[in-house]
Amino acid sequence: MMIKIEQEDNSLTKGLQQFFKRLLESEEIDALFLPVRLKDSFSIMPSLVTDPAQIEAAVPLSPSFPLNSGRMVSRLSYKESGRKTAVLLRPCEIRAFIELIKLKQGSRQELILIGIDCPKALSLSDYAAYMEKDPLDDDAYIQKVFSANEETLNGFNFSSACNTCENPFPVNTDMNILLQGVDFSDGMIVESGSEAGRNILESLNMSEASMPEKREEIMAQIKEVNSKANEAMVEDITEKTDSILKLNAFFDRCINCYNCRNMCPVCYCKECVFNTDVFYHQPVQYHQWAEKKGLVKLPTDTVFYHLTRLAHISHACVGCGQCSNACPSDINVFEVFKSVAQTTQAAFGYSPGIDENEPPPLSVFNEREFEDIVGIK
Amino acid sequence: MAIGKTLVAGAGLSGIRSALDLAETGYKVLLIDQSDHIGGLLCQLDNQFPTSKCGYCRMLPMFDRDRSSQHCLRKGLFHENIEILLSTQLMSVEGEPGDLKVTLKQNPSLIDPSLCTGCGECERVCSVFVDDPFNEGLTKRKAVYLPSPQSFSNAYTIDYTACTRCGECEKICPTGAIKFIDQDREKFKILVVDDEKIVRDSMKEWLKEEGFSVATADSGQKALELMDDRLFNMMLTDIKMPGMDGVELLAKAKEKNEDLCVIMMTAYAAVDSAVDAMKQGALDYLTKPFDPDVLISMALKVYHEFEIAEARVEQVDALILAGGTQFYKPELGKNPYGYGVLPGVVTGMEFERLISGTGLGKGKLIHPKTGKPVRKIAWFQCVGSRDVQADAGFCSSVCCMISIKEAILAKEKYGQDLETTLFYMDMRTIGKSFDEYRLKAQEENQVRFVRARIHSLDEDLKKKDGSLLARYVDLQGNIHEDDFDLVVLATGQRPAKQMTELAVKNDIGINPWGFIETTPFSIIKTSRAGILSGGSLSGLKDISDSVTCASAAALGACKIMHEAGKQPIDAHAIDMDDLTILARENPRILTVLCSCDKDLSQTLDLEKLKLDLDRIPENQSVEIMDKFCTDEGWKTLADMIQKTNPNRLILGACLPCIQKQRVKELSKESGLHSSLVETLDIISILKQYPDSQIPKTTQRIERELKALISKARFKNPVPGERLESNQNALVIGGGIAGITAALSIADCGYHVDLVEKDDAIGGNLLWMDKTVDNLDIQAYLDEKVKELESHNQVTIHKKTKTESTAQNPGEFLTFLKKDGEPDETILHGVTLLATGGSQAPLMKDNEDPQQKELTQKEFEMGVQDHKIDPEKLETVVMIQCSGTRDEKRNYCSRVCCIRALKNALFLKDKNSDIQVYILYRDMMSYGFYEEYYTEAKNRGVIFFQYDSANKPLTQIQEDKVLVKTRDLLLDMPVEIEADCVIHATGILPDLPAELADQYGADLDTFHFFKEADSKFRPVDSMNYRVFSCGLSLKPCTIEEAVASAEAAAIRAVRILSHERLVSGKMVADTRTATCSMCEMCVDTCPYGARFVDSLEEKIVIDPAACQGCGVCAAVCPSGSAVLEGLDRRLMLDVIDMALL
Amino acid sequence: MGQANNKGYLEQTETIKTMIQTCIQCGTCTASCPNIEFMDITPRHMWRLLLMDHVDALFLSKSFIMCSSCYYCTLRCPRGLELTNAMSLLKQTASKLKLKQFQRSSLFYKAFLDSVKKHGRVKEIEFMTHFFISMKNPMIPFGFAPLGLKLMLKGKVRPEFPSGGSGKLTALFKKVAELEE
Amino acid sequence: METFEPVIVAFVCNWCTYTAADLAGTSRLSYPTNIRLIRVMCTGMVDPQYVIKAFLEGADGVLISGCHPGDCHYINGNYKARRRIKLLKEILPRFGIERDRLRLTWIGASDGIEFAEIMTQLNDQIIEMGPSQTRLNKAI
Repeated sequence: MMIKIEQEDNSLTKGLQQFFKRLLESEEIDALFLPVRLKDSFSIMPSLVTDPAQIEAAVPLSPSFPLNSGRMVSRLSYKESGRKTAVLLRPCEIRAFIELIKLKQGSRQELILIGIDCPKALSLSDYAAYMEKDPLDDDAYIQKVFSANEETLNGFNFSSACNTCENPFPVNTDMNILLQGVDFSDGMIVESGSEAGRNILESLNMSEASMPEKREEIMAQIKEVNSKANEAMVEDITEKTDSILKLNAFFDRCINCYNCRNMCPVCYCKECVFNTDVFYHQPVQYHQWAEKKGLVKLPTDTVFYHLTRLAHISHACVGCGQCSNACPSDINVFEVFKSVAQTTQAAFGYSPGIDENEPPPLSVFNEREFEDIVGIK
Repeated sequence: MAIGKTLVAGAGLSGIRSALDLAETGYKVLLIDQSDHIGGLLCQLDNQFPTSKCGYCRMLPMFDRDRSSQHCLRKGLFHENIEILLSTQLMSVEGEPGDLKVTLKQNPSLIDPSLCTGCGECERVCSVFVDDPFNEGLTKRKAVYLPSPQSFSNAYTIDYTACTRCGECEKICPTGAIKFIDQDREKFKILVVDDEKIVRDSMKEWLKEEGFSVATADSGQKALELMDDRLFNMMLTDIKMPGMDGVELLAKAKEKNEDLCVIMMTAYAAVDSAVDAMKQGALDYLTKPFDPDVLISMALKVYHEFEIAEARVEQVDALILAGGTQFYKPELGKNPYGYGVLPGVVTGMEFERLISGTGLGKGKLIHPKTGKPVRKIAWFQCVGSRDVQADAGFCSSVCCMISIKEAILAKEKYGQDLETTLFYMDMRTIGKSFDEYRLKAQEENQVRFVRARIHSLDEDLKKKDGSLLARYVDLQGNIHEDDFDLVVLATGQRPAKQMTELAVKNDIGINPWGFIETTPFSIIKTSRAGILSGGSLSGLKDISDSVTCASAAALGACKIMHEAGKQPIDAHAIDMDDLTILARENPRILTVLCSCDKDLSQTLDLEKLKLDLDRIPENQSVEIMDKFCTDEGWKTLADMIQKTNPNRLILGACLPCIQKQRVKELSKESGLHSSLVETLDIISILKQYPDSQIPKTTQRIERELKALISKARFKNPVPGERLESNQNALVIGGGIAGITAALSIADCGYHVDLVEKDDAIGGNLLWMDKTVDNLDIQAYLDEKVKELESHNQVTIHKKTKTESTAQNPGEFLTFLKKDGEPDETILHGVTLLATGGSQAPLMKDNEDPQQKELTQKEFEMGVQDHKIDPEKLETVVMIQCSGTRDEKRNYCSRVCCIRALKNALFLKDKNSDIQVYILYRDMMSYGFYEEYYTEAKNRGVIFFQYDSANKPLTQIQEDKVLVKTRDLLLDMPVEIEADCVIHATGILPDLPAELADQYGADLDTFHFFKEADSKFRPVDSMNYRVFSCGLSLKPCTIEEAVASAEAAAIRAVRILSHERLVSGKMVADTRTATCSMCEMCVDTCPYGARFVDSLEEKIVIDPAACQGCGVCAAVCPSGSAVLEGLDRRLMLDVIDMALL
Repeated sequence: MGQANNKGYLEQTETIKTMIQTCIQCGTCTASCPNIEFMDITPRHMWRLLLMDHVDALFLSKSFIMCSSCYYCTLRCPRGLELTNAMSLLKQTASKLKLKQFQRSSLFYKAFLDSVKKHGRVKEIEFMTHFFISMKNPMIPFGFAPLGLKLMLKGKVRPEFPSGGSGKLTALFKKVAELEE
Repeated sequence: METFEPVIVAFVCNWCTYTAADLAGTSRLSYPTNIRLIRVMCTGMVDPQYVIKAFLEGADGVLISGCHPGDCHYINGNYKARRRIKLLKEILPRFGIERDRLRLTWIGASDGIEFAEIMTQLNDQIIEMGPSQTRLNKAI
């Protein structure tokens, strides 16, 4: 079913706030998880809200993407809390969360997943600069991103992850807020995606809406544009890293801070193996390496770390770009990952974050598969 | 308390299985084999049904793995509780169960295995070639040889019958391992009896040349006179002599000297009488005229086996005979297929050795004579089976499946365009997955199945390329002549000669064919108490049945030992304290290299080696020593260890010095635990490099040693985890399998809860009257039930169901729901699923108010209740495979054909005028049941074969049933008006999926219990504490159900006998602090060894279930799942070292 | 099963049936038979007919007449059945029952044996003459004429007049006849 | 010029391929000495990290060899290994480590001859391909 969210005081943001407030006030929902502008700050952070009054600070759509909230939702749901929570997530956050469900790091049991057409994002550093320079108000941002489909924001480029994203639309949710192809003068549309979502929308008693005609077409356009951008990006990054020596150069600033993996939503390990005693080498070990090669760069195990991480989770990469965001040395980790992820996902016919029942490729096998890779011919 | 000990005679598949089951339980085993290697036939078979590969190693112990070998069984076997004696024969048995005196004879080895480094110099210089029996004579070997290509010990053996004692090998052996025993052959006195002087004289000359004392006699009378004078060791006598003939002489001579070895000599035409003589105690025979070499080798064999061989008398509690089977030799019969005459005719075993990687073709399929590639192969079934002209009124049970396997294998290995044809009479696919396998062969691999018996085989004279022409007739009566490059004869079983002889001498019953005979309802008990038969000795069995039978025999032995008051060993009473302290110490590694009597500095830069290794902080020192193998060297080493006090040792030496037993000895003397010793076969490595390459060689040795130092550094000295293990059993199901399993476990001294859902114990046996061999089933059941009810170790829960189960490592907790009694919760360590099965219901298309169409069970019960009077019946039709062996239930139920034969014979007994017709697809009268098929035919039962596409139809008429089928041979429709039709509907298992799932067991496609390995672990589930037997496992006869129950029982007892189970040192663990609980490790573990402890929120491990494969560690990205003993740190370090 | 027309064969063939009762229809006998191409039904087919009591059909066929007693089938039969003996018993039965379709071969055998009985060997011309006479069909000799001439030209047979013969084998034949009684 | 002698690391399973390697040894079959065998319990325990590590430390080729499908002592470890090798064969070529430098084979316990043949062929192939770039690598 589809319902309409009217503008409130000529504001889309307020209209959305009103919708979320109704949702929170309904008996179905105990708490809401969505981006909220923190007091006296321009920081917009995902927050768990139980007081309907606090909804006024919610900013459901903004260029701020400080972290992939899929990871946070897993913290909220990996065990039972006895409360029903509605969570608003970007498409890549949903995908990340679905991947985490497969890894038993979260559960949909007590959640209502609300998806939203992706409002794109700036990188962390760009967002800070943009807020200081000349921020648009929240409504103007929405108009700019969705009506005009602008590719820049006051001189700031949207992040590479967003520009090359081939799936900026939510799937497998309980309900979705539709924005692309929607005539905002008529409000916005919420579409139910599951039985539970439908029941909630029905209980809200709001006026029904129908699917905007141009939506499909616009979605296809966006996908095409992004897909082209992606191809170009992959070609470029492949050229930059197509040998081990180039890869070394690419990662030579890596300081083993592991921020990329800390911010990666699908790197679900409590502690990375590279942080364990396995890599706490004996002093003599460094000497042995140096003696073998004549020189050894420290910290060691940097390229090793990135290649391992590719082997561990490239198949699950949802393309959110938070790894690049997190890098203090400004290494474009994301692009390397995305370019590899594409190949590994295709190799196993795997689509991360779409269906929680699709098992991760390395957790299963088929007796008759990949027979061509066996043997030395 | 005395520790129980069993002798297992025969170290093939079943012998090994019996031995391992007993050893795991904690009993001592003496495992002997007359051949020079263990593993039996299976060592020669690289590929087994159904994977076309091998799973032999899956028989190895699953817990306390470090006490036994953990490598391919082809390399040999080692277990702390098993003493293995090769080239050893069991001569006699005396005494009672629990106190048997066995006499063994072991052939002396001319090569000391503790000195042989396997360098092969002896083989190089040996100039004698003989047929290699390991390759079925397809290849040649020297008189000094490696017993099996893969044996771990790698020690050479001398074939004393072929050896000419030229002494070259003794001279060249670098370690002095070869010593020809000073043989005083003159003391060996031979008497030659023949009426022809020339024969006497030439034989005397030949034998004297070999150094024996020889006397001659020209008649039996003379011979006996000579025997009064002196004691002879051996007599060679002609059979046909004037006056007293050889057979009479044999009898009289044996009266005088029981131990005299007699060889008969006879003309070719009189072989029969020679064979008769052997039945009367002759050892062997020679056919005249014979080659002096044949005579000499036979004399030498006797000399070695009876004179030089050392007799050894052992006291054991029980004896398991596991001598296996022998195969029919086509060349000794009428040989219509020209085996040995025509090129390209081989036996099944030869085919296996032809294509083996270690066989003639070295993995390629070539013609054994011409060496050309082979494109067309035929398999002929029933060669020496089901053939009274070959003295075989029996079926050999397994050849059909072996041939299908070989055909599939040939296709898979050598290309699908290879043409394979299988000629057969009845395709006896008598196992639960066999029909599917046949279908796979037919459809997927395009193996051609032709129902025809080949009359004869000739060379194709038109083609003249050595191809063979086979002539046969098809069902329509058309004659065909097909040509083949290779013909494989599926040769049938024959009793193992030596075992039959042993049986005859020791009052162990044999059947008319010479196979060991077992007692009613048992396939393991021989006629002599305390002596059990395992495996194929009592009739050829496939791997699965052999293993089951061998386990059952082990159970029999276990019961005997328990009843005799003998104990298993508690091996786990190790003092852990010292080791725990050791674990906290920093590694101090001592590296010792043995120069093996060579100057190592000629091949290695020892200075550099020492210098480099000394730079590794943990490595204390590198020492070079000479000859560990000598007492002196050994002592020096022990002293050095005492002095330097290392807590890890690296030993580089030749193979015999680094063998596990040797290391164990060293550890005993030096106090350094054997698991802390790493070994390297440096001599083999050095051999790979020319002397000139000192830097390269040094680098290699250095690399290998560094990798070992890494390993040693990370070694945890504390032995495997110990798991408290519950010692009670739960048996679910009170049919004959459940009853037997419960009694068997209870008889071994462990408590059993038996749960039965009905209020009567007995299951299917309750409705059965007699077996096909006329045994009284009710009497048997009564006896068993009485035994069960009065057993103080058994608690019977009738009208009870198991409702829910929780499994913790080491223990199950099962909630019993009782009808009419308070519910109960029981704790148990093992679970046996013996829920049985039932006859499938009859799918009736017709209205049948008078019950004219019956199932076999309905018919038998009708007779018992006097509702059916055989005397009033005129015509009875039996329809086999009714609703089974088709798309829905494509498996053979194994028992229905035999049951039909039984019923047919019963009807004929009661009413000789009755007409009985049996409509069948393949008559599954396997093994010795074939006799009942013949008997039924003799009694006038008429058999119609039908194919699955044209099933018989029935139509109810007034008081008759009209059965319509087709006579395939006459190619005409047949209508039979029957008074009653008996359908063989087959067996349905009765094992609910929920129940199996509750205990972590799986079901197969047909809802039978799924074995962990259908061949090598035939009663186990993947959950190592859960077993199944009887009909829930697979369709089976009563004695087969009993055997599977006994097998399941010993598998359970081997766990129950331990208060604590010890894991291997290589065992999985979890680093809980870093674990994210994604449960990938839980899902990936093939053994279900990982559990989620939801209370503590962590992953726990059943260390006994874990087999140390490390797959869990590889799926865990954070490294929280670890394989102790081969963990990530060690592996990365080893890789580093490998790439230095 | 309906055995409407057994024409009294059943009794005769019961013994032969018991001889082949354990036949498993493997077809070895058929594949081994050197005369198979002259047979209208295969030996295996014959045994099956016998086993099924289709004796009438069995005697409609002349396959067993074609048996040349080479004993191949007997040698190879996995059931050890005395098939060659069964074949000759069938021949004898056919002859005893004086079945029309076997008249010719019965008379042929009789003429053959009469000749042997008389001379201790076969005197071809006399034997064939007796055979032709006994067949009471003047057309039959013409069928054999080409073969006869060929043999005569090659000197394989000599024209001869019937003679008394030595009769040395008469006693032997008598004894056999007694035994067969 | 000195001929190129590649460094090849072979992870072999304890049950099948290691037995075959042993057999090749006792049968005195010759195969290149520069192949460094590392015995693992099962190919299923070969972590992708081990392969990456070997390449980064300068291996010119890496071989993983275990039991034939259906033959695994641990039931299905080899199938799991095959997926992992598939994964690595997708990742490593992207960074210039050619696909064929990483090999997976099944060598059964009695295939001593096959073992020697495969080792020889593999060695020849790697010689053909030339040294891996990772030899020049100073970082890990």
